[in-house]
Amino acid sequence: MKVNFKIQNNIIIVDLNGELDHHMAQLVKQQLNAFLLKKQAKKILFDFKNVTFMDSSGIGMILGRYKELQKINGKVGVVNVTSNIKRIFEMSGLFNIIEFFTDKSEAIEKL
Amino acid sequence: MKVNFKIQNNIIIVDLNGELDHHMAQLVKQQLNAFLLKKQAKKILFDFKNVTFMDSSGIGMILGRYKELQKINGKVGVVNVTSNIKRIFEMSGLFNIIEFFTDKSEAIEKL
Amino acid sequence: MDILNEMKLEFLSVSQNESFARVVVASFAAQLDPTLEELADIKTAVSEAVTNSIIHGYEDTIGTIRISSKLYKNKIEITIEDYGKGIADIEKARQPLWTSKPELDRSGMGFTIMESFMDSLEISSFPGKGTAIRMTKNFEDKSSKR
Amino acid sequence: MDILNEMKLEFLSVSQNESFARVVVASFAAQLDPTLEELADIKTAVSEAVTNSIIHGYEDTIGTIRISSKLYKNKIEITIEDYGKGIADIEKARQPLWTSKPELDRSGMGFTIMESFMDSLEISSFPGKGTAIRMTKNFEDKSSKR
Ligand SMILES: Nc1ncnc2c1ncn2[C@@H]1O[C@H](COP(=O)(O)OP(=O)(O)O)[C@@H](O)[C@H]1O
Ligand SMILES: Nc1ncnc2c1ncn2[C@@H]1O[C@H](COP(=O)(O)OP(=O)(O)O)[C@@H](O)[C@H]1O
Repeated sequence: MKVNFKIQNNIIIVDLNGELDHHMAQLVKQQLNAFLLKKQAKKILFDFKNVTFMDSSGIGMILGRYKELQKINGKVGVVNVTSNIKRIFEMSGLFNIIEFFTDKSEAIEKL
Repeated sequence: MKVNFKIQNNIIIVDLNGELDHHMAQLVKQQLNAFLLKKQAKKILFDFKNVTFMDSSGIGMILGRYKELQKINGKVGVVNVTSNIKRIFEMSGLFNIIEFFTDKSEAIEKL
Repeated sequence: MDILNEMKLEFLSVSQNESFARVVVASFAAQLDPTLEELADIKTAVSEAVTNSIIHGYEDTIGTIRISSKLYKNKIEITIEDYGKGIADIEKARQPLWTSKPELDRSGMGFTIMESFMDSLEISSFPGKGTAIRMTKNFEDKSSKR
Repeated sequence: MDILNEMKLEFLSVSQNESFARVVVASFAAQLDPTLEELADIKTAVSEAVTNSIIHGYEDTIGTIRISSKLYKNKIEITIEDYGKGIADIEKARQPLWTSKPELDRSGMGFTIMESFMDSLEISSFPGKGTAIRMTKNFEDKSSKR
């Protein structure tokens, strides 16, 4: 999995690529935390467009970022989630606490 | 692997698809022999365009058909062989006894 | 029921083997010609169980994980074992959102996902000895389709 | 040299497992980030050895094939074992174009291909006990490239 970060509209956009399992979730977390420290942004948008696999480690990683950002009144959003991965989001109740978008530009505007 | 047979210019054209290992070589051999019995053709052209893998079982299968057709004065040809598979053909000396073509219509004309 | 095929895999509890384990089981299961969704379900369940052995079973040590799988007509059986810490309270561990390691960003959804993506799930575990997860999944019967 | 990763696989000697074995070893080897050609070489060598165990080792019976593999920095070691017939004359078996089963369309090129696609090949075999093939391949060192 490759991860790319971009800042737009004060939002860190995390472009995930490949399979988001525990191995990759750890790498994403490390890189993201380092990036957060430098950039001081309060919002993160995870783009799932190119994610081909996710298990509960992905849920944990996103939930972890949500909890950290909550402390500083920040927000976490997710965009472009496809069917199989959607089921996992649904099962774990993440839809209730995190903002979901279907369109990236809408997400960047509204998050 | 999928195999398709076609007759053109009195040549049985064997369109190989996928990985030509021992498992698949056996299937190809069976189907080809049944087809040969019905059609009474004396020439076989193996099209390797869509073959993604071959090991020595592929060599054995082609050599086997060559030997059978030799008995009835027939011929075996091969077309569209790509680099990795080419090495295996070269190592086993098949280039010396079987006709190789780079172009399919040329093969159908000249075999 | 007759066993059509059988395999066993053994590997180290390092996180780069999570994707390796998924590929191995998925490519074995592929012999039954499952749908893409069935394959995705199996990959996810295997990933959960293997990750648990790495994180919870062996914690910061490196141990051996064993996977064995059997194929039947339209059915796969998968067993994933470690020889690590074990689970003291299996009832509690199965509950959605319960995790012993929230500090490691665990969501506590692993067993819930395995249960809902597979058709059966059995957990046997002995503290100090290790954990074995046995799961089965039934595939759609293609022979009845037109 | 330090072992970076290690796995063992066990499966039945049926021909549909030839492609399964290739996928498993290739996806394990992928952790060393080999070139496509290096991967193709490994797949071919594994395919030859596994096919030999199925055809020559177990002939018309079904037995167990074991593969084990270790990853080192820029190097893979692969061992493929069966507990079948064994090879009486290893020297002869290694010769190009020599086969004991020409009637089964064997070309006698298996060992020649393993030898030329891998960097080392050791055969140990005992008639009636079985055969073990140990192969290694060195990968191009990417760290020295710019
Ligand atoms: N292989 C294992 N060895 C030891 N403990 C385990 C194992 N698998 C699961 N557990 C325990 O069960 C709990 C619940 O597991 P799970 O539902 O997968 O959630 P999570 O992995 O997110 O914690 C874990 O937090 C852990 O305490
Ligand atoms: N695993 C094995 N068990 C028993 N005999 C074997 C085994 N592998 C190879 N052999 C013997 O060595 C010979 C040469 O093998 P190889 O070069 O792979 O050619 P081929 O498989 O085409 O016969 C075989 O014909 C067989 O007699």
